[in-house]
Amino acid sequence: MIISFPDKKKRRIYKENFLYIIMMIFGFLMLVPLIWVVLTAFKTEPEIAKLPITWLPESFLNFDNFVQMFAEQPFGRYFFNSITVAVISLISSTAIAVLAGYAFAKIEFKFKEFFFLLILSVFMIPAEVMVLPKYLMMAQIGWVNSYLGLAFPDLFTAFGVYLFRQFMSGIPDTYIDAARIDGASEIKILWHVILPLIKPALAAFIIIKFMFSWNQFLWPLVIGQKQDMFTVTVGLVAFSGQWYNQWNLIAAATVLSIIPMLLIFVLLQKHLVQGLVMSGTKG
Amino acid sequence: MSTVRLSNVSKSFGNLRVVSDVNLEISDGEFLVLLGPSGCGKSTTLRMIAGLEETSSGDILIDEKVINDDDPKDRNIAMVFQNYALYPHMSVRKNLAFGLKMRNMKTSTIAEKVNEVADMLQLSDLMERFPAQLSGGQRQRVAMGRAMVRTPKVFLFDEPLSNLDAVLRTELRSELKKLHMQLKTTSIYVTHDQVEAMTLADRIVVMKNGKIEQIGTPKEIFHNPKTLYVAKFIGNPQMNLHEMQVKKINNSIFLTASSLSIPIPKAVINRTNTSYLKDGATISMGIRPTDIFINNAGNKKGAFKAKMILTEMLGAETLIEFGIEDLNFKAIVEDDYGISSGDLFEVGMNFEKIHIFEDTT
Amino acid sequence: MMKHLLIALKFSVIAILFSVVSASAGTTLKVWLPVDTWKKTLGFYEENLAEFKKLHPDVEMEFVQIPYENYEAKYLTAFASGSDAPDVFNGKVAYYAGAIGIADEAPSDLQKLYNDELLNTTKPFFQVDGKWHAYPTSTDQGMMVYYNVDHFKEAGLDPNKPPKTFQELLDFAKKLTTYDADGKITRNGLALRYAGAPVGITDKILPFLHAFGGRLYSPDGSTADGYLNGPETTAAMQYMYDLVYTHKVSSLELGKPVETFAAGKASMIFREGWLEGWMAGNAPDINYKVSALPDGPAGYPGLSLLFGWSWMVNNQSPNKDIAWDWIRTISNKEMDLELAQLEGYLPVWAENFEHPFVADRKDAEATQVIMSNPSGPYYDHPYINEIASKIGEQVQAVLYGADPTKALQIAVKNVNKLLKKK
Amino acid sequence: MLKFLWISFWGKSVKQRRSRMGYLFLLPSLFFVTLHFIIPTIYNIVLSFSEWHIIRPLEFVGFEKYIDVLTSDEFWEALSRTLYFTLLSVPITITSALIVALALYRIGPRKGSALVRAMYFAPVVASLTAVAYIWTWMFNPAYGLLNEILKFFYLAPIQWLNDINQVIPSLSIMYIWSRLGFDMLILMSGLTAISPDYYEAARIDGANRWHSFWNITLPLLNQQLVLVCVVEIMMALKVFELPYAATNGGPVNASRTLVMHIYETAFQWNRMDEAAVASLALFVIILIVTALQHFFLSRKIHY
Repeated sequence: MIISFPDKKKRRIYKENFLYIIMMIFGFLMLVPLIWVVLTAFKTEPEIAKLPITWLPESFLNFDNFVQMFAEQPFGRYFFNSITVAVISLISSTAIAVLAGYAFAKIEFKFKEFFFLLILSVFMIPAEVMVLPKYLMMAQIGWVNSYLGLAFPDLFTAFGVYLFRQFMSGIPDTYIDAARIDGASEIKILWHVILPLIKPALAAFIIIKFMFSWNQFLWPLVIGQKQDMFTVTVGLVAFSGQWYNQWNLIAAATVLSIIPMLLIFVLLQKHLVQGLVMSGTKG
Repeated sequence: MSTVRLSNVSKSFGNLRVVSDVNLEISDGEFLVLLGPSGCGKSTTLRMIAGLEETSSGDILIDEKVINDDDPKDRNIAMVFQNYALYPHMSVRKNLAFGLKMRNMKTSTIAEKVNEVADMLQLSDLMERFPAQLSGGQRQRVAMGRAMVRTPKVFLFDEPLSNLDAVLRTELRSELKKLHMQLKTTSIYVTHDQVEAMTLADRIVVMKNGKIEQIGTPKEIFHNPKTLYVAKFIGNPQMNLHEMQVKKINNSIFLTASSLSIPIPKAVINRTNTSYLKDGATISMGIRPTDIFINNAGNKKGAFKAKMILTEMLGAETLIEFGIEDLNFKAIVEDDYGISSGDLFEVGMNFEKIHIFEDTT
Repeated sequence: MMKHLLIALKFSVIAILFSVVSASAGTTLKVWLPVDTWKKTLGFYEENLAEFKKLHPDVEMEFVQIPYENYEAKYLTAFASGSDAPDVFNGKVAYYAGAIGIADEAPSDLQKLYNDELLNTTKPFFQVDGKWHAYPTSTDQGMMVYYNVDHFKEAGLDPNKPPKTFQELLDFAKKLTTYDADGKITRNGLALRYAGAPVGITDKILPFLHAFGGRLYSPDGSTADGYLNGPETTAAMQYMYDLVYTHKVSSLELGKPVETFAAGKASMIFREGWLEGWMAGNAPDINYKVSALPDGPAGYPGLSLLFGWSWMVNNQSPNKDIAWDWIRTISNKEMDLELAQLEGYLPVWAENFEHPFVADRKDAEATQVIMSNPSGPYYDHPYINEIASKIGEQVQAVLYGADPTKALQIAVKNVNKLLKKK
Repeated sequence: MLKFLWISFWGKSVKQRRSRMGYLFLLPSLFFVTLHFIIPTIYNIVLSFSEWHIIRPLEFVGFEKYIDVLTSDEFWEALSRTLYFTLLSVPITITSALIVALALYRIGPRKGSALVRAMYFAPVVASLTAVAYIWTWMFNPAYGLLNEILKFFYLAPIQWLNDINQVIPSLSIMYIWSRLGFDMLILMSGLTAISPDYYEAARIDGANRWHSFWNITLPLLNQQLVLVCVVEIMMALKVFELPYAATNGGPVNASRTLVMHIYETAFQWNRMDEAAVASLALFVIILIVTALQHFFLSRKIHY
């Protein structure tokens, strides 16, 4: 295998370049719907209804749709709500999942397998199945229309336990042994030794979790009754009236609803890939 | 002023007994080496002393105080790991300071101690580097420093040199020895490398299958192995061992195999348990390669006819392999006198240095 | 990063504590309104609290807009939770008083006042067993014909002569529809409601049904068999089916009726009086007129409505009496007129119909026709909402090309199941 | 003194203390498992055997609600529609995600490869409600881009979401578009973790690309494939946002999915009891599907 065939190698590079271009083209096609909605957000109502359709808006400085959208619905409030809920649930679910992940990966105790299966089963059963009883529970403790109520199903994510356990299993035990001998308590080990080592997994989890919370729909639809407790997704749907759709405004709202997630993704995407790869290597 | 004592310590994982009834006393300032092949329970014993594993039964005492149920952090011990376990996300300085920080020491005191240790180990130029940026030897030294900085009662070493190449290992071994002479901290050192054990230890504990085979100074272990196992394990090349029959003729004892017959001097009988030196019994006879010589000087005493099989030049010395009757022996000699394989020659043995073991190979 | 997380955690804890503390103070009267077309109503009431404040100076009012989209779900979840339910809410009486039983019966003084003063034609929509359970938000006169004057002229029709019969309606629609080169409709002659909530679809077809002499179910509310699948209802369905498939004057592809009418892509639509106010705000350029519904084979369809919007009091509310007090303070003809003018819909007090505001409206003539004719059938079954929904699904199926007879057969089966639940 | 309290509370031995620490760390999770899973499941079961009324307490009615639900056409229609959607969407999503992942892996790290990867992932960040609106506009028969493209190729326009028979496939297109990137990323993480040694060894053994794919890539990707299958099937079975926002279940209920049926039954028609039965049905279906997947797919998987 030491002998190299220059022709073969060249052909391979050609092939790979060709593939690269194909993937670029398809990748661009994946973006078309997003581009289309962004373009639509800058068009006026008559422009939208013009036939044959036009690609580019007459003016990219036409922010009327965004202005009007905020005038018609308290989108600022929706954003605030979504962010609040996402942050509360992110903090809570990360803390809980890191603790449990550590326990599963590095501490010996009885019924470990059983507990892990129990938590995995929560991961398998979608929250939608539990919407009714959870809603009634929230109603009974008076958390309807509150941030805690909105965040409730997201305060804990079984997926996080799974992810962190996978990741932490890959950390050599000697780090923990060394820290124990160095005089660190379990909490301090977790904080000073483990957490810095699982940064990629944390980043992956933060993206996935934030995305999940931000994009929740059924639960906030049920639990946030008043407009001032709507999240962005619910607000977006409320925005499209029953009998009259203002597509220019819906497009603007849709675009805005995606932006925060897009930012987070752009900022953390390197870590997301790394985190997933690293937790993938540990079976 | 620290002693460590293990009293009837046992450890089982499920049904598997990895350490059984270990009794051990380590006096203050002593450098004790636990020696044995992997899986012999030496690491587990060390980890029990550290508090990383718990004993299944028996007591571990430091300064005559039972510490079975103390957390590692409360035992005032320090440990150097095989892979060093330096925290990859902390600089050398932070790695050194971590143990002190966990004990809530004042920042200024920490800095002082860290610098002191860094000076001693010549780490001062590396303080801001991360473990990944260090060579193996440097990492090893940081790991040492991390243990030293807390001035613990006991140092525990878990094969700390095994990840290094041969040259570095020798170098660091003597450094370690010097450090110990300087600090005089009670140390327990686990290794499977007999040379390390020999060079470092005040006393060696040879372990097998979770049990102590023999405890003794390196000299005792080498010159007077108590069991066949210890005899085999210590010394390189291995001691020549052969099954032989005991033959009592008058008051003399001979060991025989086919037509070979070796007379046993009184000195050997005196240091051997005579209960198994019964007439007709099968025992193992051992003699170290260094106690065999080529009989070229005309010294006829204890001379055997031998047939050369192989000679290997080791440098100053030569390793020869030859057969006497149908028994194969190895010897380290200063000169092979140009004997080549197939040649017949005579060898002599220092019968005083013969070892006799009850169990057979 | 950990430090930032900690800070964020601290802040969120404080924020939560703060919101818990600030929530518990004094009596608050919660008023909920699903905001569909009435965008100014709550603001109006908020500004006219003087009289109520005299009665209850310490009571805070909280006006909440509930988006129209799935407001029923919001209401139900609120009533079920109890803790955060409205004291006063706006909705459909038959459902909330009848099916759910959450609407309080009006006090006797209001019973008398409403009987004496409010418009007669729409009374049943706000009563259960002859007792008022609500104060109407507006007078819904049911469907009227909105037609585009410019399109009429273009098609050679007289804008002052709207269709008088369903036959004429079809003839006009044929003339008004425009097509592209492929024969695809580019402008609806008569736009039909084919999508959205099925309840709404049923609401919009009632005039067709009643004009042909059909009914949703028997007057005693026992069965739909023989009514919903009777020859009259079937004929009405067939008429609608033909509009789309036989005569091709109504397309399902151009958008929802109001959307197309406002965009000049529909020449005629059926809609309620409030649309006038909406058109003024959203499509001021459309030149249109309003007329009463045409006569069908069974004559004039009369007022054809499923429900009317009205204010109700939550009978589980600890502040029931205060709630009725608030309704009492808004139940006067001055506020009624003012609000109607503000939102552009018809008042509820009989006397206010004398006012020039009503007479000057584009739908004044149609209103007169509606008021001078007897009402069409009224459906007061508590589950009317769901019944209408089941029927709407099948109407939609017909508009999408299903056989009317078969579709109505399925509807009967579904409706009868619901009729049995009382 | 403090130490004594600590030890007497946490147990005498190091091991005991450490395992109790384990339980302590697990406690918050178990608390929420109870709150999110155990109590709701019990509550749901209780609800399914009761007559629900908004302001009156529950009343036990035995299997009445089960009979109501299991004999209603709507439930079965919603269920079969959901299964149809799942069968249509999931295999295509995973297959195309695998193809994209393999292709991107083949291209290897080079300038711009992160950008290409981001292109495929970008739709994932949009919420499903946003996806619904993006595509409703793409699918619009008159003003939508898709029909415009069809027209460009002289093809007949399609009614997409407006057509009873096309609405579910149209929703599938949305779904595939929005989920592909996520699966691709997971699969790529698995591909990256496969040591190139295996391929080298296989090539020396004379295996062609196809053999390598079947005998090395797929088996070693098993863990990621199982994860992706589990997640996608679950996501597809619970689909709600897409039909809710894009079609409101229409036209003529053709896109009314099971979760939508549950939502409407519970929150629009105020029949929590029947909705509870339908929820339990979904629960059981997911259990069965998950069990089947474990049985067939995860041979060598250790969690």
